[in-house]
Amino acid sequence: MSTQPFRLASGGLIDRGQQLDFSFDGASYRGYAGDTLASALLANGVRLVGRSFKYHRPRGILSAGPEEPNALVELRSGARREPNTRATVVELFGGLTAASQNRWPSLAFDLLSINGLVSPALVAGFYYKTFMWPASFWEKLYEPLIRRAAGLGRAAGTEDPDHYEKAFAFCDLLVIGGGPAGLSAALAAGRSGARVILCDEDFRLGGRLLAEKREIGGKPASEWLAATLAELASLPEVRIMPRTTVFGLYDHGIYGAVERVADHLPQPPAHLPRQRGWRIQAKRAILAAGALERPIVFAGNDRPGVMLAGAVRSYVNRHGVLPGRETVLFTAGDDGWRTARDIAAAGGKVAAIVDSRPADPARKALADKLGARLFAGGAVMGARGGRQLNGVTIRDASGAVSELSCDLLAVSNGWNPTLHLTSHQNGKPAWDDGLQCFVPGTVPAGLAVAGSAAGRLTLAQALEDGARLGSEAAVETGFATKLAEPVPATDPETNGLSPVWRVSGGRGKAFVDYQNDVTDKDVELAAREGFRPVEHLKRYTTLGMATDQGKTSNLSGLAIMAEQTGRTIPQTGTTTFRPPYTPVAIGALAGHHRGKDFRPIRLAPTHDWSKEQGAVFVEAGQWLRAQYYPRPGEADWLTTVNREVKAVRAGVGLCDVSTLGKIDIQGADAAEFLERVYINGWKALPIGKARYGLMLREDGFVMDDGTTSRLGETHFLMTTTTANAGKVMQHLEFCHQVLWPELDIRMVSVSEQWAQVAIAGPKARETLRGVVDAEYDLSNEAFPYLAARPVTVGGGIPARLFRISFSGELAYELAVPADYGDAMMRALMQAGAPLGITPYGTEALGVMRIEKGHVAGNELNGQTTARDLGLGRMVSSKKDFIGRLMAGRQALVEQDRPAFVGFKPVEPGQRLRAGAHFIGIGKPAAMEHDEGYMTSVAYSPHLDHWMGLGLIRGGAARIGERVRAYDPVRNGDIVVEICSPVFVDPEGARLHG
Amino acid sequence: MRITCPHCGARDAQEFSYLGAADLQRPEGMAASEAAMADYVYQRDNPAGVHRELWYHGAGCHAWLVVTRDTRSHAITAVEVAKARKAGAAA
Amino acid sequence: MAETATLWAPRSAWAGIAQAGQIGAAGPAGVTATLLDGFGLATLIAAPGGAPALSQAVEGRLGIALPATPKIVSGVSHDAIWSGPDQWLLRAATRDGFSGLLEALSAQAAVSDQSDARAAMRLSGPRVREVLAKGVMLDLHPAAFAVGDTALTSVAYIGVHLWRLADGPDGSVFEIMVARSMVGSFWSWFAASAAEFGCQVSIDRSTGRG
Amino acid sequence: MRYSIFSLLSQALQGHKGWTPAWRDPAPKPEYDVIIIGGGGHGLATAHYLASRHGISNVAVLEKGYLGSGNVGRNTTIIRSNYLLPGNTPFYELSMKLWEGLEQDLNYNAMVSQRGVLNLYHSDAQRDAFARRGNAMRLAGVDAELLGTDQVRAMLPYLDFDNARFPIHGGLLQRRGGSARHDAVAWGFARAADSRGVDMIQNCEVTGITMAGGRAVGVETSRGPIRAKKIAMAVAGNSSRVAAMAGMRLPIETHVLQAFVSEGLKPLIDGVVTFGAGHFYISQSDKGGLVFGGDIDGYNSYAQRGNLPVIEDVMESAMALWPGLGRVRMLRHWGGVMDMSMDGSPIIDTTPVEGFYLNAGWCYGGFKATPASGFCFAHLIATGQPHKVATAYRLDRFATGRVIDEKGAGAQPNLH
Repeated sequence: MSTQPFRLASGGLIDRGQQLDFSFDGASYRGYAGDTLASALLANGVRLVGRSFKYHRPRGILSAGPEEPNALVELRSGARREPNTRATVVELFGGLTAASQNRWPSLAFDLLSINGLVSPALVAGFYYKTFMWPASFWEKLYEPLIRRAAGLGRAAGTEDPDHYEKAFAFCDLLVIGGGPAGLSAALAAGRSGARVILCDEDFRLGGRLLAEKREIGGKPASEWLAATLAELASLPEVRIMPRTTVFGLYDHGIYGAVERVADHLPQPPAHLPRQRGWRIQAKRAILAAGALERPIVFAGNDRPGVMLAGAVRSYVNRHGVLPGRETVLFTAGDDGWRTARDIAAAGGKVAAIVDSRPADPARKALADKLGARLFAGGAVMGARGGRQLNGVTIRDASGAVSELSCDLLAVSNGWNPTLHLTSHQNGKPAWDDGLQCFVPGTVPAGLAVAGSAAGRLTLAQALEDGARLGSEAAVETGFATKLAEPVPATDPETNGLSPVWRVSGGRGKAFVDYQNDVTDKDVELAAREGFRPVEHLKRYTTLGMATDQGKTSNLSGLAIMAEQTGRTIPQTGTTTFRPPYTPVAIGALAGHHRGKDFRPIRLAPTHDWSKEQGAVFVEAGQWLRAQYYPRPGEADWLTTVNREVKAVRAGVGLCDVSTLGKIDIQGADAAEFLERVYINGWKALPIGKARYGLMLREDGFVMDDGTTSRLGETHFLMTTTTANAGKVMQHLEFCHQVLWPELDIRMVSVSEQWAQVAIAGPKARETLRGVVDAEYDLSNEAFPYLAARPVTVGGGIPARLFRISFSGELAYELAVPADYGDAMMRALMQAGAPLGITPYGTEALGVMRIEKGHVAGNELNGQTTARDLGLGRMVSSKKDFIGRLMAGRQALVEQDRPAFVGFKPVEPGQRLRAGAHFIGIGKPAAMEHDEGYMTSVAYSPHLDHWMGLGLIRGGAARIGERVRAYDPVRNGDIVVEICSPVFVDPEGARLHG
Repeated sequence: MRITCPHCGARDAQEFSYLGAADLQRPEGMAASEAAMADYVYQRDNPAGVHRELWYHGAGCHAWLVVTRDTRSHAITAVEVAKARKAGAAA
Repeated sequence: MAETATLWAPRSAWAGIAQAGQIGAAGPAGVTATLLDGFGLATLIAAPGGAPALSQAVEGRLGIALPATPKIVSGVSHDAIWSGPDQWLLRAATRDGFSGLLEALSAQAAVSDQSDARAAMRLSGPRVREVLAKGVMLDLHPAAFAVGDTALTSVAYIGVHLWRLADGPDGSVFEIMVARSMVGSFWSWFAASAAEFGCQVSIDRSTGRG
Repeated sequence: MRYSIFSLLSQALQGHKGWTPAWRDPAPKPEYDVIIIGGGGHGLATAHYLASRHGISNVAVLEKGYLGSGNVGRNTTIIRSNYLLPGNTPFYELSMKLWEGLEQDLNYNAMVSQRGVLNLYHSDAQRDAFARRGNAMRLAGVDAELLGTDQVRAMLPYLDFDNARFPIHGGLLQRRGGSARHDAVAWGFARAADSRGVDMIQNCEVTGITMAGGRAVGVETSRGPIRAKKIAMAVAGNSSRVAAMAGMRLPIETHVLQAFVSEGLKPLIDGVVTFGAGHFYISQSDKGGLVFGGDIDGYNSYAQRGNLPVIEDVMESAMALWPGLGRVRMLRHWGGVMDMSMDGSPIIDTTPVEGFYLNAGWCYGGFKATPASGFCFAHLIATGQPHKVATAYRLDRFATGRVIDEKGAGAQPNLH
C-alpha cells in the first residue's frame, strides 16, 4: 500500500478519516472519501493512465472534469466492466478496480506504440487513399487489422447485472449546474416558492467554488456555499439532485438527465437501480454549467504531466493533491496565475511562469514573490518526456530557446462557456471577440444562461446572473419574489487574456484532439485538400468525434484552420454540440424495459387455465396465446396439433378467442357507419345476427376482417383480429371524428370485459347445452348459423353466444364477463368431458382455417385487395365506403394480379412451406418467372397431407395446373397442384349441422 | 414534445399518434372521382413551416386533434378538437 | 345448484398476479397498495347534445353529476369518472343492482358494462408520488393534479386511468386502473418501482371503495 | 493526383505537402448542360455517372451547404439489397454490385465492407415473411440465407435468447450486405466527378426554378441565376420544397430519423443486426463506435433533430435484444430529414415539367441506394428513358395503383 506521496499534508474537501483502498492495473493504492479516481491516482504518483487511440502515445490526466480526453479507464470488472470511463469524474469508493485500456501487453510497454514510428503515413484520412487493391483484401486483411486496432475500451458484452429505471419530473425552474450561478438561481427562485430542480453532474455541489480559493461577502466562499445549501435544503419545493447530468434539451422544455444513483458504490444496494434516466419537464431552465478550460497546441502537449491550470487548482484545493514537484505554468491570461499562487500557497514549487503576453511590472513582481522565473512574452514550444513529463522547451520574448526541467506543466488559455445545451436545438453559438470564445447565440425558448456558461466568467457575474435570472424565472412562472437581497460582494478578479492557439517550432507531434490523435499537421492537411468547412474538417480529420466530443479540441482546430485559410474563427465556422452533453449509458435510457419487461404482455382471462392444461404459448402481437396443448408421450408439436384437429372435427374442442378486438358501437347512425367502413352491407342485418365484414384502408387494400353482430336496432358489436384491434379502433375514431362527425356513433372497446371461447365440432351444441342455462333453446332452428344473442350461463350469469365458425365445424363462440372466463373453461370441460372435449390452440385453429380456406394474418398482409383474396363478391356497388375508389385503380383490377387459391403437393408426402414462390414448371428460377407465393401452410390430418394457401397469377382459373413451389432458402423445390382453397367440406354441411 | 390536449391538458407527445395533414377533404360519395381520391390519399403539401396536422390521443381521451405546429422548430401554436370543426353544435 | 355456484366462481383480475404482504425494502413501508375487487364499472357515452340529460339522470338516481372535465365525482356508493368527451366511467361500490342501474341509464346513454375489464388499486403512503413518478408522465404535484383530478395516460406502455382521491398526513391517496390483460406487466413495473421504498400490499375483496 | 499506397508513402516522406484539393472550388458558370440540385450522395453519384458513363461533364452540382451535408453524412452507413418486391430487388442489387466495385471506380477507399446484414425474426409468421423475401432475393440473383435460432446464437451469443419478451427464432442473412464509410462515399463521388470536369458549387442555394414555355430552363440561386438544358433534383428531405418551385406537389412527407453512436469499443459485433420485434438495428464502425438507430420520430419535421420517446424506444430495443449494452454509453445522437414516400419506395422519373427530373422519396433507405440511384438517374437524364432496374419508380404509380409497398403499410408515410 502506497503512502500517497503527492497528497498535501492538509486541506481539501476530502475525508482523511475515511481511507479507501482501490486498484489500478492490478496495483493497490489508497485514497480518501471525496477523491475522484484521478485525484487518488495523482496522490499516489500515478501519471501514466492510458494510451492514445491511433499512435498509442502515453497519456495522463489533463483535466479534473467531464472534458477529460486522456485518462479513460475500464472501471470495474466482469459483467460490470465500464470502458472509456473518465477517471476525472469517477467518485472513489472502497474496492474500486480500474484498468488502463487500448494497450498490449501492458500500459508501460505497448507494442502498438510502433504506430508512432509509421505515423508519417497515418495522417488524417490516410485510409481513404489506400487499401484499395486488391478489392477482396479489404474485408479479409486490411479491415480486420483496422478494427482490431481501433476502439478504446472493451465492453463486457454479457448481460448487465444491474437494473435501471426511468422517472419523470416537473418543475417551474430547472437549474443545470450547482456552481455559484446555479445555486444563486435556485435560491432566488426557491425563496419565491417556485418548484425548482437543481442538477449537478458532480457528487458535491459548488462547482468552481470547490476548486478555488475565493471570498464571498468578505468570508471564504465555502461559508457562503454551506449557508446556501442549507437554505436550499430547507425549501420544500426545491429538489437538489447531485450526480445528475442534464445531457440533452428536447422540444417544449423537456430535458433528459441521468442520475447516477449507485455508481459511487461497489454495487447498487438491494432495490436500488444503478442509474435512473429522467425526463424533466421544466417551464423555465437556467443553464449554469460553467466553462471548460482550453489547452494550447504545442509539441508534446500530450505528455503525462501536462495539465490544465484550472485542473491543477482543483487537485490542490479540492483534493489536497499537488500533482507535481516542480511546476511550470504556461498561461495566456490572468487566470493561470491563480494556479501558481495556489501551488505556492500549498507549499509547492513553481519553477517558471511562461506568460504569452508582453512584460508587465505587476506580473513580474508577483512572479518574484512566488519565486518563479517569468518568461513574459514567451511560449512553451515543446514538452519532453516519455511516460512522464520531465521538461519543457521555452522560447522567450527575444526568441531565445531554453530548456527547463519540471514534472508538471500547467496550461492556461482561457475558458470556453459550457453552452452545449444551447446548441441541442440547432442553435449556433456566437463568437465574442472580446472574450475570444464562443458564447450562446440563439438560445431555445424557456432557457436562460447564467455565469460562465454565458461568457460571464467572474464570480461576481455568476452570482449576479444567478440571482437575477432565478428571480425572473420565478416571476415568469407565476411566483412573486421577495425584494431581492443584494448580491454579496466577492474578492476582486481580473480576466485579462490573449489566447495562444498554437505554438509552432517545437519538435514532435502537437495535438489538437488528444483522444483521436489529431495533430495540427492534420488540420493543415485538411486545409490543403479542401476540407475547409468546419464539418469537413471534423469528418476528415475526426477532430471532435471522440468520447469527449471535442470539448478541449474543437476551438483549437477551428483556430488553426482559420489561420491556414486566412479567415477569422467565426468566418471559419462555429462549434456546435450534439446531445448528449456527456455520454449516457444505454441502460439508463432503457430503464425497466428489458427482458420480459421490454413491452407489456397481455394475457387472456383463461391464461392460467391454459397453463394448467399444459399449453405452450406463442406471442401474438402483445398477447400470449395457447399455441397447442401437448400431452405426455407426444413426439412433437405436429402430433399434438393433429390430435387437436381430429378431436375437433370428430367431437368437440375449445379454444380461447378472448384476444380478438371487441368494439361496442351504438348510436342512431351505427348501421350507416358500418356501411361506410366495411365493403359489404349492414343495414339489412337483422337483430340477433352476425355477419362477416371486411374493411379496407383508404388506399384500397384490406385492413382487417371479423364478424360484427347486431345486438339491437342501434347497437352493434364489432370484432377485429387480435393483431389489428388497436389500429381498427383508431381508424374508426378517425372515420367518426374527422370524416363524419355529424353521425351519432358511440364507440368503446369492450375487449377486456369479455372472456370468449370457441366451441367447435359436431358435439359443440351438446357441450354447450350443459353450460348455457336451460331456458335458452340451442336447437338449429332456434339458434341457427350466424345467430348472435345474449344468453345466461351458470344460473344467470350474463353471456353472449355467437354461432360463428372459423373451423368450418358446427361452432359457437361463448363470451362471459372476464371474471368468469376461468370458470367458463372449467364448466365447458366438465360438460364436454363425456364427449371427449379437447382444448386446442392457435396451431390447430390455423390448420382448420386453412382447411376451410379462410384468410388470416398471412393473407391480410397489407398488400392484398379484397379481389386478390377471392372476396371481391362481397364488395357492395350500391354505396360509398372507405377504400372503394382506390381499390378500383387500374393496376389493382388487372387480370394477372396474383389471386387466392389452394395448393397441394403432387407427391403427397411432401411438405409445403409458406414463403415459397411459384414458378412455372420448366421455367428457370428467375424473377421474371415469379408467379406468386405461398402465404400459409399446414398439415391436414383430415386429408393426411400438407396443404397451402397462396396467391398466384391467374388465380382460380388455373385450378388443376401444376407449378413449382420454389423455396431455395430452405432448399425446397417441389411440384404442387393448384386447387380450391377449401380443402374440407366445401359444401359447408358441417357448419350448418 | 408536449401537446396540450383540449380535453386532457398538456401531455407528452408519446401519448399521441400522428397521422398527417389535417386539412385534406375526403371526396365523399359515389360521384367522387378516382383522381380526386388519389390526390387526397397520396399528395401532400409537406411544408417547411406551419403545418396543420392530425394527432390521435390514443393513450388519453381518444380524441383526434388538429395541431398547428412549425415543422422547422416543432413549436406548437394551436390545438383544436377535430370533431368540433364540422360537428359544431352537435357535439 | 350448489355445484354450479362453485363451478362458476368469479376470478379476480389480480388472481395469480399479486399477493398480500410486503414487497421490496423491509421496514416501514413507503407506499401501501390495496388491490381492489368486486366493484361495478361501466362506460356511459352521451348522445350528441345529450350530456346534460344524462348527467341529470345520473344525479337523480345517484346524487352525483357527471363532471364535464377530467374529474372524479364521488357519491355515497358511486363515482362518476370522466373518461373522454361526453364519456364517463360509472363505478359502483358493489355489483349488487348494478346491471339494473345500467339498464335504466341506457335510455340516456350508450352503456357498456366494464366491471371485469379493469384491475384497480389504491395507493397511499409517504413515497407514493415518487413511485408513480417512475412511470406516470404527468405532474402529480397537488398544484397540478388536485384531489378529484383524473387522467387517462400511460405507464410503462400500459394505458392507465388514475385519480387523486385524497390528501392525508401520510401522503396522498391515488387510485389507478389498468386493462385487465396487462395487469401482470403493470404489476411488474409497479413492484420494481416501489421496491426501493418498501410496499405493503393488501387485498380488498369486498368493495371498490375505501 | 491518383491515390495509392505509393502516393501515400511518397507524400509521407515529404511531410504531405504535395497533396492537392480533393475537388476544385469553382464559381458557377452562366450555363450548363445539366444542373443537379443537391450535393449529397445521390447528386454527387449522378454527376459521376453522367460524366463517366454518359460523357456528359458540363454539369454543375449545386449544394446549399457543404458537400455531403445532408443525409449521406448522417446515416447509419448500411448497405444491403435484401428487398422483397420486384420493383425494388434488381435496383438494390445493381447498387450492391456498384458498391462492390466502387473503390476501383472512384480511386477512393469508401471502406465498403461486406460483413453481413442479419434481420432477426421472432415468430413463425415473420419467418414465413422472411422466407418469402429471401426467396424473392434468390430469384433476383441476390444472396440470402434463412438461419435458425442455433445459427444465430452461434454468430451472436450475447443476444437475449433466454429471457426475451419476443424470443429470437432465427434470421434472414445477406452476407454481401454490410456498411460503407458514409462521408467517404460523398467525397469519393465528388472527387471523381470533379476529375472529369464537373463543377461542385458549395454554398449555393437554389431559390427558384426558371421556367420558359412550360419548360425548366434554369435556376435562381444564392449565387445568381444559372441556365441549364436539364435540371435534376436530388435533395431528399427537401424534395417537396424544391418541387414546389417547379409547381409540383409530391406524394412525400418529410420526417426526422435519429441515429446514434456509442463510444469507441474494441470489436463486439461484426455485421449489421436488425431486431425484428421493435425498431432497432446495430453495427460497429471501423473506429469502434456502435452505430445504431430505430424508427422515425413519426411526425413531419425539417428540424434535423428528434425527441426522447424515440430515443428511449431505441435504447429499450437495444437492451431487449442485447442486455450486455447496458453499460455501453451513447456518445452522440442526431437526426436527418427523410423523404418518406407514400408507399415507402423512391421515385426516379421525369416530371410533368419538361426538362425537370425527379429523384426523391428514399425514406430512410437512401444511403445503400446511392450508387444505383446516381447510375439510374444519370441514365434517365442522359437518355430520357428509365434504366431497366428503375422502371417501377414512376411518379404516376400512386394514381395507377402500381405502388411498391414492401411493408404493406399503405399510404401513411410514418408507417413505412
